[in-house]
Amino acid sequence: MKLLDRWKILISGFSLLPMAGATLAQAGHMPFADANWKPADKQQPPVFTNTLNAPDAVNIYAAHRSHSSHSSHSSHSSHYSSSGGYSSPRYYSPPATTTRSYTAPTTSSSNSLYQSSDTTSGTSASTSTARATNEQKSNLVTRVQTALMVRKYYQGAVDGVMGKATRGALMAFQMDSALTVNGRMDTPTLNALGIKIP
Amino acid sequence: MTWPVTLQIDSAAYPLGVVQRAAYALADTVAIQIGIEASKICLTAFPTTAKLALPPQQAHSLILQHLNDFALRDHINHETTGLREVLARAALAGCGI
Amino acid sequence: MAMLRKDTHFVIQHLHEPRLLKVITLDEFIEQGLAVCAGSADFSDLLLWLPNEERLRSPHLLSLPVGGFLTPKPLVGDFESERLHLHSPKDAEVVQPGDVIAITPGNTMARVLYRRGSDSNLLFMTDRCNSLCLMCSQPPKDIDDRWHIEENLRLIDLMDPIEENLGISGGEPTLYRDGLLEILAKCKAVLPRKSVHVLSNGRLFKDPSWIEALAAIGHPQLSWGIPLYADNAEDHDHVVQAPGAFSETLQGLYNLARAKQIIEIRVVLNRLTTPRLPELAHYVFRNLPFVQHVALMGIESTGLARKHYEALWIDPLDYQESLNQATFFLFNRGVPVSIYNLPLCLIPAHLSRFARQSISDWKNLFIDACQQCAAVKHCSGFFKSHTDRWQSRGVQQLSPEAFSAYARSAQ
Amino acid sequence: MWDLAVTLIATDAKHYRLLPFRFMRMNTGNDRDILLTADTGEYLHVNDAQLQALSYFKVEAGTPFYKDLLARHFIYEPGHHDPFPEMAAQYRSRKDFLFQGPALHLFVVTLRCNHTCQYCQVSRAPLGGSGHDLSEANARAAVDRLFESNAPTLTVEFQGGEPLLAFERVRQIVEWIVERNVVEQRDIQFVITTTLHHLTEEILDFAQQHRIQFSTSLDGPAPLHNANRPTPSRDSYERTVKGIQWVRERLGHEAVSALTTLTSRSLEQPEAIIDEYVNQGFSSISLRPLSPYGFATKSAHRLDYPIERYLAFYQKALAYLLDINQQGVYLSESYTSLLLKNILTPFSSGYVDLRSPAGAGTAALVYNYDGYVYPSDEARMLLEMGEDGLRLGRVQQPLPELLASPVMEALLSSGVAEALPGCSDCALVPYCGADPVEHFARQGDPIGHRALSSFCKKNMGLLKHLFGLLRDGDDNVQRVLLSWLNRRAYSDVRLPGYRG
Repeated sequence: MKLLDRWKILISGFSLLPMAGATLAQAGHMPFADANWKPADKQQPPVFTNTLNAPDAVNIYAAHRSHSSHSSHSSHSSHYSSSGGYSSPRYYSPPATTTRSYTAPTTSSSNSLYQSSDTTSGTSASTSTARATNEQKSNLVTRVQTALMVRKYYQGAVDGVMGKATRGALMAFQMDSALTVNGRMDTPTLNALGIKIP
Repeated sequence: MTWPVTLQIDSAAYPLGVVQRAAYALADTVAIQIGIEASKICLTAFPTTAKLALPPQQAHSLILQHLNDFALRDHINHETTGLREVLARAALAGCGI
Repeated sequence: MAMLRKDTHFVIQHLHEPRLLKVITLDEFIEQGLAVCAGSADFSDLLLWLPNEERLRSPHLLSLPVGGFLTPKPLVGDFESERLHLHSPKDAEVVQPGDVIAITPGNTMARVLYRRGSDSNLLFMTDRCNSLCLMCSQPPKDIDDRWHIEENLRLIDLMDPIEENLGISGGEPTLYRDGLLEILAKCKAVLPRKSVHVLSNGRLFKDPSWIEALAAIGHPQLSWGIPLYADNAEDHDHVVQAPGAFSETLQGLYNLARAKQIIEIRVVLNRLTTPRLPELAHYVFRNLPFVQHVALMGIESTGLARKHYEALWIDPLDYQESLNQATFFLFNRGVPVSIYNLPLCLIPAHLSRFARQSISDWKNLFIDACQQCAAVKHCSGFFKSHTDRWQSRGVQQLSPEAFSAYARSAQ
Repeated sequence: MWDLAVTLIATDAKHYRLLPFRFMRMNTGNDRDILLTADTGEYLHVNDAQLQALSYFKVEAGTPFYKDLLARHFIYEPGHHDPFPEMAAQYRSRKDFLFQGPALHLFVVTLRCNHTCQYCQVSRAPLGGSGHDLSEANARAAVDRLFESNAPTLTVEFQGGEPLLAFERVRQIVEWIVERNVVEQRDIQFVITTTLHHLTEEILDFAQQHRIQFSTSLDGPAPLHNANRPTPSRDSYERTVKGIQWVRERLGHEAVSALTTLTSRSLEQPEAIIDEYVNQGFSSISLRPLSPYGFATKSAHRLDYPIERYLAFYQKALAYLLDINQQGVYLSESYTSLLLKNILTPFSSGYVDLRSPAGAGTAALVYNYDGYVYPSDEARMLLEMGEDGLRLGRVQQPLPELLASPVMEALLSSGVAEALPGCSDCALVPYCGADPVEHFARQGDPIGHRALSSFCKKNMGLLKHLFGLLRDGDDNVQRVLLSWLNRRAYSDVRLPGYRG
């Protein structure tokens, strides 16, 4: 806007009276090192927000005619909340301090150290749902087998396969636990075994 | 020393702009008439109605102090020429209604 | 609170490669399975916590398809398996269920990388640094240790998903820019309930491309701890032993502000930084009022600090006044401020409300003088590296009366 | 004439450069009598020798003074740290009000009033008077202008006359704005400036519904108030106080605030006025000198007073306020709080009368009952004095057209303090503002002469006094001033901390 350009010039030391304009007269003689300093794109100077306008601070000028900064009207609602016209100080729970915790292993190589199902969370989504569900099922069977083993219903291999032995152990457990005996990993049975499913 | 208080100063040490500003700043105390002759500037100061009781001696040192202060401001402005403008430009970058 | 080391020796059998393992009890295994890990993992990432008696009761458990077994005590009876097995820890307290440990072949040391329930857990990024602070607690090494990045990415997967504070530190973490950004993104995705606090000297943020990178990640609970040691370049650059560091850090702080990041200014209190501490507080308020927290921190007498004892040591009693001036200057202007690492007996009562129990549990120490002190439960205590040489003449036990004065003024 | 008997090392080459700053002699007798200030708002107290050394590059590097100068951006070292980004951020933050359009919109809904105040700043019409109300059509147009401003937070203030005498129009305007705001989504605060004499349950219900704030006038204890504000029934004070209590019962304690008008009479009783505000449970008081507008100047011979008298009054009043605040009463003087914010923080107070460029038109717009738009309340009061030179145009004209009017041009070209003669050299200009309307009113010229400017004398007097208190006042005085700055209880400001 035209006016603003005007201001920028006026604010920066020009004067309406020639006698105050002396600074300009010498502009030519003193080319200044930083004279062409200006912020790069998208690097405009940050504008500070008032640390004293914390939400809990009451703007006691709110109702005075042309009294208050409208940028300081940060929280109108708070005009009504407080009674004293002033607020209690802000307290802050600081982040936990941290410092280095251990010495690096003596054998340090820059190549891959640990193999893992996947190293970034992003790629896990790419595993086909079919495989995922099979994996989940087998994992669940493994936990069931383990639970049955701890309870002495199952002595076989913990292999994640729902075989005869596992199903038999499962039915035995269901019977003793007065559950529907179906040899399936239904919710009542899993609950009875202390197995949580997401 | 009696009214009017007069000072003769070297326009090299006190450029006209400096003298004018000093006169402006003192306007509520003394009315200063500025005369220019060659390299000299001659100041003739009369007390304002409000300050008739002001001793000329005090007026003299007051004027001298203001002359020196404005000479110093002139020096500072000279040393910082253009910086205010640069600063305002940078600070107000992208501001518009 | 007793100091608990972060590593101990085990008898380790059948370890063929470096491993990161999540320690898990049998009950947890049954109840939650892989859900104990925040990210993606499989059974081979688990180290089953298997006390002797449980193993002896059901030997078949050794057929569980987990990564290995941990016997928390000296081994009783025989262990019939070729599977990975840790037993007979030197210190049985160090490794507990829920923890994540790192072990490497040919090394009996097990390092705890994640400790369940601790707020001092840390992702260590690198030993490298572009500064050489006079009081550096762990002198940088000029080595390529990018392997930390991958270790940390794995570690994130194996952590508990529960709400905790997590630190990221070094060295200078921003030196591995892409690795750090990847880790921050993964923290947001996998550990959304953990707040993350990164320690950095902020110098590299002078590169504005960080603005978009950090804004893009948009981690809601990410904060940056940036040290500022003076209100002028000469003094700051001297403390960090790096010409130009002051300018770079300030540009960095402005870019972090542009990226709307949560910023904490950290000042280590020593002979060089305390004389102008009030002026520094003034500088921060006038030039950096967007910081959310200022931490004024007692010095940790380890690493390079010991080497520069003469240059750095000042008795906290001798900077109480500037600490006082700086703290209340900021507090009165709405800038949250805390005092770290200073025992209460070295802080006047009216400053005690700003003192925090800031020293990480694993290196927190209380000396003999503390044993009878009424304030010990509320005190920061000392670093484990504490020595008499670095001890203030003001260290004393507070009587219940004296401490109640602290408690009163803390309200 | 300079006392150079201090230790200065002579440096042949400049090891530092100057950044723009101004200086002023405070004449307080303190050894550090000279105040240095920069456009960023940073300041420093120095003595003659230090000023000389600074100006002529003789300050020794590494000394505390040198570091202070660096840290506060009075000097910098070429080739070392470049402080311009920080200075630009400070400067931008101080002037952040430039980044938005008018945020304060005053609706003069009527000129009718039941008072006959001698100093009244606007002419008034008798209660039954017709043709002195804002027409529905003009009110609608004004609402359009309001939303043409890009300001995210807007304050809508209803003025008079006595606006409650035209409450139906007020209701209409509020409802239109609320309706429009469903789409506009601005943060809007409504304020009614009123004597509270004509309050009704119906009005209070409406105010509650729209969280309307009330701003009333309380000049002091009953005798003073009633003398200043005559009504036929001579009970202005009683009715206003009753109104205050009523508003608080219905809308909460903070829903009403009060302003004082200081007549020549008032200047003799600062304590009585302040005590009245304490008794009424206010948390802030505003001690404004009489403005040179409306009838005020016509009856000047009786009511007006030289600004020096006001300054003496202010210092008495402030001393008393500082005293009672230390005894646990929270009562701040609002203009002082604004000046403190300008001095002690890098943030802009945004206060319309302390802006440069001036706030008239850029910060505030007045929609007068007669359908004309003015850049400020004062400007329209000049109209009532028979000065119609300051109107921007008719309310039906779009906002850009109004802001482009010749009047705005004139106001703005004379509304940049940093560029005004006298101000351009004044060390207090970063904390002050430009008020071309006032100068136009007092001196018939929007620039005016500082030596004759009561606006200048007032702000200089107050600022100098505050700078003095901030440097030399004892800790408890600091604590009170800080409690006004951060709006906390005195007891929550336990120690003042570094004075800066």
